[in-house]
Amino acid sequence: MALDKNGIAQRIAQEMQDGYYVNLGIGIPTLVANYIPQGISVEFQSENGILGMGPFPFEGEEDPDLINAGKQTITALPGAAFFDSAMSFGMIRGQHVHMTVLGAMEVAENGDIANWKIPGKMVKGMGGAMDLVASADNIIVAMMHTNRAGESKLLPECTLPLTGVGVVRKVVTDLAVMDVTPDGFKLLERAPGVSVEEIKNATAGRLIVEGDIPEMKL
Amino acid sequence: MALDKNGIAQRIAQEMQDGYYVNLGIGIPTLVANYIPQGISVEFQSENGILGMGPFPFEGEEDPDLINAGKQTITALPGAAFFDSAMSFGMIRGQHVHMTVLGAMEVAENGDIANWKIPGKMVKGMGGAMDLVASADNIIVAMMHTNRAGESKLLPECTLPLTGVGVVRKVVTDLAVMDVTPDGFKLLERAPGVSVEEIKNATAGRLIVEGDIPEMKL
Amino acid sequence: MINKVVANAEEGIAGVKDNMTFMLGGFGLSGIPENAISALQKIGIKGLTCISNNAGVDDFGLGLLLQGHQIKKMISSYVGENDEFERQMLSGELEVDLIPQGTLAERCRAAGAGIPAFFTPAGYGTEVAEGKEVRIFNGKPHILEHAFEADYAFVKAWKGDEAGNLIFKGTARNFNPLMAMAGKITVAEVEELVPAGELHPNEIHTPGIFVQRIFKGTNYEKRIEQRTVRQR
Amino acid sequence: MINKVVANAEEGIAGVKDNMTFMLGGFGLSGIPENAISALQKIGIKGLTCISNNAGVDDFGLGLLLQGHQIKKMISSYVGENDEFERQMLSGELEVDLIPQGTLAERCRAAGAGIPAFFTPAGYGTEVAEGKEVRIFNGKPHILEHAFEADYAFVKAWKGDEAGNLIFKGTARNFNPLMAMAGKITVAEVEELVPAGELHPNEIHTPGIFVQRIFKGTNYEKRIEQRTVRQR
Repeated sequence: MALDKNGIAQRIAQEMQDGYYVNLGIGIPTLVANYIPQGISVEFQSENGILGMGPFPFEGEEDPDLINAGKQTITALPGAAFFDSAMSFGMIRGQHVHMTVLGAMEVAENGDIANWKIPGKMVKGMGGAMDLVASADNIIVAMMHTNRAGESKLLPECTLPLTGVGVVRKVVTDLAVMDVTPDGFKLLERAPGVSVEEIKNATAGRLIVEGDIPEMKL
Repeated sequence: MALDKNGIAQRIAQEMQDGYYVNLGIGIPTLVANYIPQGISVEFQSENGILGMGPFPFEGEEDPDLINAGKQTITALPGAAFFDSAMSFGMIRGQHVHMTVLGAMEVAENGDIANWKIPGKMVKGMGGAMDLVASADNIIVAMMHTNRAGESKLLPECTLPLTGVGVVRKVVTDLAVMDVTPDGFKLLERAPGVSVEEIKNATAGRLIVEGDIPEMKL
Repeated sequence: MINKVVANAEEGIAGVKDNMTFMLGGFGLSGIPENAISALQKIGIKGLTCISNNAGVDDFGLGLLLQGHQIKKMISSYVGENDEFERQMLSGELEVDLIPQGTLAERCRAAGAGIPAFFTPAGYGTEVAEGKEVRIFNGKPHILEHAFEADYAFVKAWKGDEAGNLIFKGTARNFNPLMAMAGKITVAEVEELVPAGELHPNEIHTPGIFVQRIFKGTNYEKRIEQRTVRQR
Repeated sequence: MINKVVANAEEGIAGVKDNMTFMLGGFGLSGIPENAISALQKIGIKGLTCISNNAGVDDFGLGLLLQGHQIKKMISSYVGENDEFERQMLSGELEVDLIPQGTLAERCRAAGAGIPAFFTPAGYGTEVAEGKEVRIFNGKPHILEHAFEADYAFVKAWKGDEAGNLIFKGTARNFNPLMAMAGKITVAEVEELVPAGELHPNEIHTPGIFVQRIFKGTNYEKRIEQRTVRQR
């Protein structure tokens, strides 16, 4: 059975390693924070200027001067630090942030990503996404395998305006976990009960299937 | 009579205007701080990371964590701020520091300055001088008109390795005050009792003398 | 100590003219110069180019200047949550230049720090890179980006002193210190204005040299855009 | 919270090897990583390239590593006040690369901030500009300078916490925060090491993300180079 959003987040959380600084985008990526594996320490960076981001505040304790990049009220954990936007993106571009998880409209088999603009629709802007994807080595996309029209979001090449070129390392969808390799999407794991055939059918880009593909362990 | 070092400093102090942020180099420039005209507010920046530099500390109150660019122990005035070297030189390159006073070995009639290196002698380095002279519009050189051998330090062109190109705006020496203009050194003022002829004789670069040259008022 | 204090927002914005370029601090509605925006709205100058990470919402922040058709061009990284903005953009009234957020921040800092241009990997291969110089460093393509220029920067701090030194609070810091460095005239509004000497020189985020005018703001609304809470 | 604490300078410098490139914070003798320097002296690795604004004095700071002929190359802005330095430089034992101070600082920051190169006016027309690209911006010539690379950065802060967050004191801040950003491995030594949560997140100069190891230094001498006082 295909994963729900929380399942995708839970699987992505397994990619985190002890000592990682992580930037989570809006949407599914935000949920990843709920599934940090036990026994490891990670810290969350939000690009508007905080390291050591904590959970939402208790009601009545919201502080307009303490928000995340999604403009949500948050809290700061012990050991947190605030900083300006130049230093924040210095951390990002300088690859001090180890892992970035973000959503996408399309991912191409060469790692291109499109997630900020649909021609003909109101464009809201790329925010920090272009800086984020151009920087860290470990860019993970969290998204549904297909769009609402049932079309694959994993493509031979992106049709929408790009956010970054050849930057995505891994894609986790409701159906599968895939590495982006020079030869295309390499299937690593299937969602529980989802067949390789179903994943193939839902993947327009080149999918590499080698040997037995295990089910995700959640 | 030619000015002494304090006289030069005193004359340069007259160039300061209310609201100026000023960087003073080592040597004669340091003395300028003693002659701030009454009724104006200026603040001193030292490029190692302080704005609002105060006088030397009282004995016993020296703090190894509070020095100026000459590595001397100093104090901080109310309203002072500390910052890192990148921000410090951001202030300088970004022309937020209004006036820089520094010494020189040679100044050329086109505003070139040499003050960091003598071929064949141990080179200590340029420190912040190249950043300082390349940045502010208001670079004032404080120096003796001639060197110990009696040779002019105001030249048609510099013979020593340059610190900056076409950057000096004004030169104040023991003999004279001169603007650097597209046509050469323009004589503005004479030291008390020093004749135009004496200044001409001590100036190897092109000296422009127009009309009556007043004596400095100290 | 060089005293930068002016009486209020009206004195703070003195000298602004039609068609100028402004920087305005803030991320979303956090840390925005509310008082300066109100004053700019009141005097009704037009044709403005505004460099600001976001464009406010319909009835708050830069949305107020949009309502009055005072803005000709927005330079931002993200401009959602604003119906009037969308209407003016789609009708062609409003010009919009979208810039990656880190590049936006760095172009502000560069302007303040006398760095006319720098290379960044952000945006390479995207439409952001169109017409820009590309160069490979360490095997990775980068594009050349230039410092901004701004006639005024309007920033909002938590505390400030007479000398113009500023301390920001939490994530309301964001673009404010960078824009403070960059404005030809930087106008800071603060919640608390104290005499010189009351802020510890070690704790200052923006040294007063970058600030030409400072005033104590009034009636801060500090609106929250996305109020999110957890259960006790 | 990611804990960065190591026991002492020996653990701090673990992994250093001959011929590596180090950054060392400090201006003059103020804010120098005294403990790391001692530990490097003790293990006697050689062939080092040291990026540091100054080179210490004969018997203190980097002078200690010069005494042991551990340094192959110095990258600095000013290297006076050091006889052994002079001797090694004149004899050709020691290679010296002199760099304008602001460029030195900016090249450190650039390394930490993922900016591979930038333009600066400093040094144009001088020997510093030899072989470098020149470009005119706003009518003024600038030269292209590149980010440094450093295997380790050794920095000294006043206070630090377990998460690696640092606060510097006075003008001992200088190059330390920039080098902290730039080191592949950044080792911070502090006078006071406190649990996470004791430093206010608003007051932190170097966020812990830049620091891989932190330890409490011992026996700080904090020598004064030019003791200048006034009469009471």
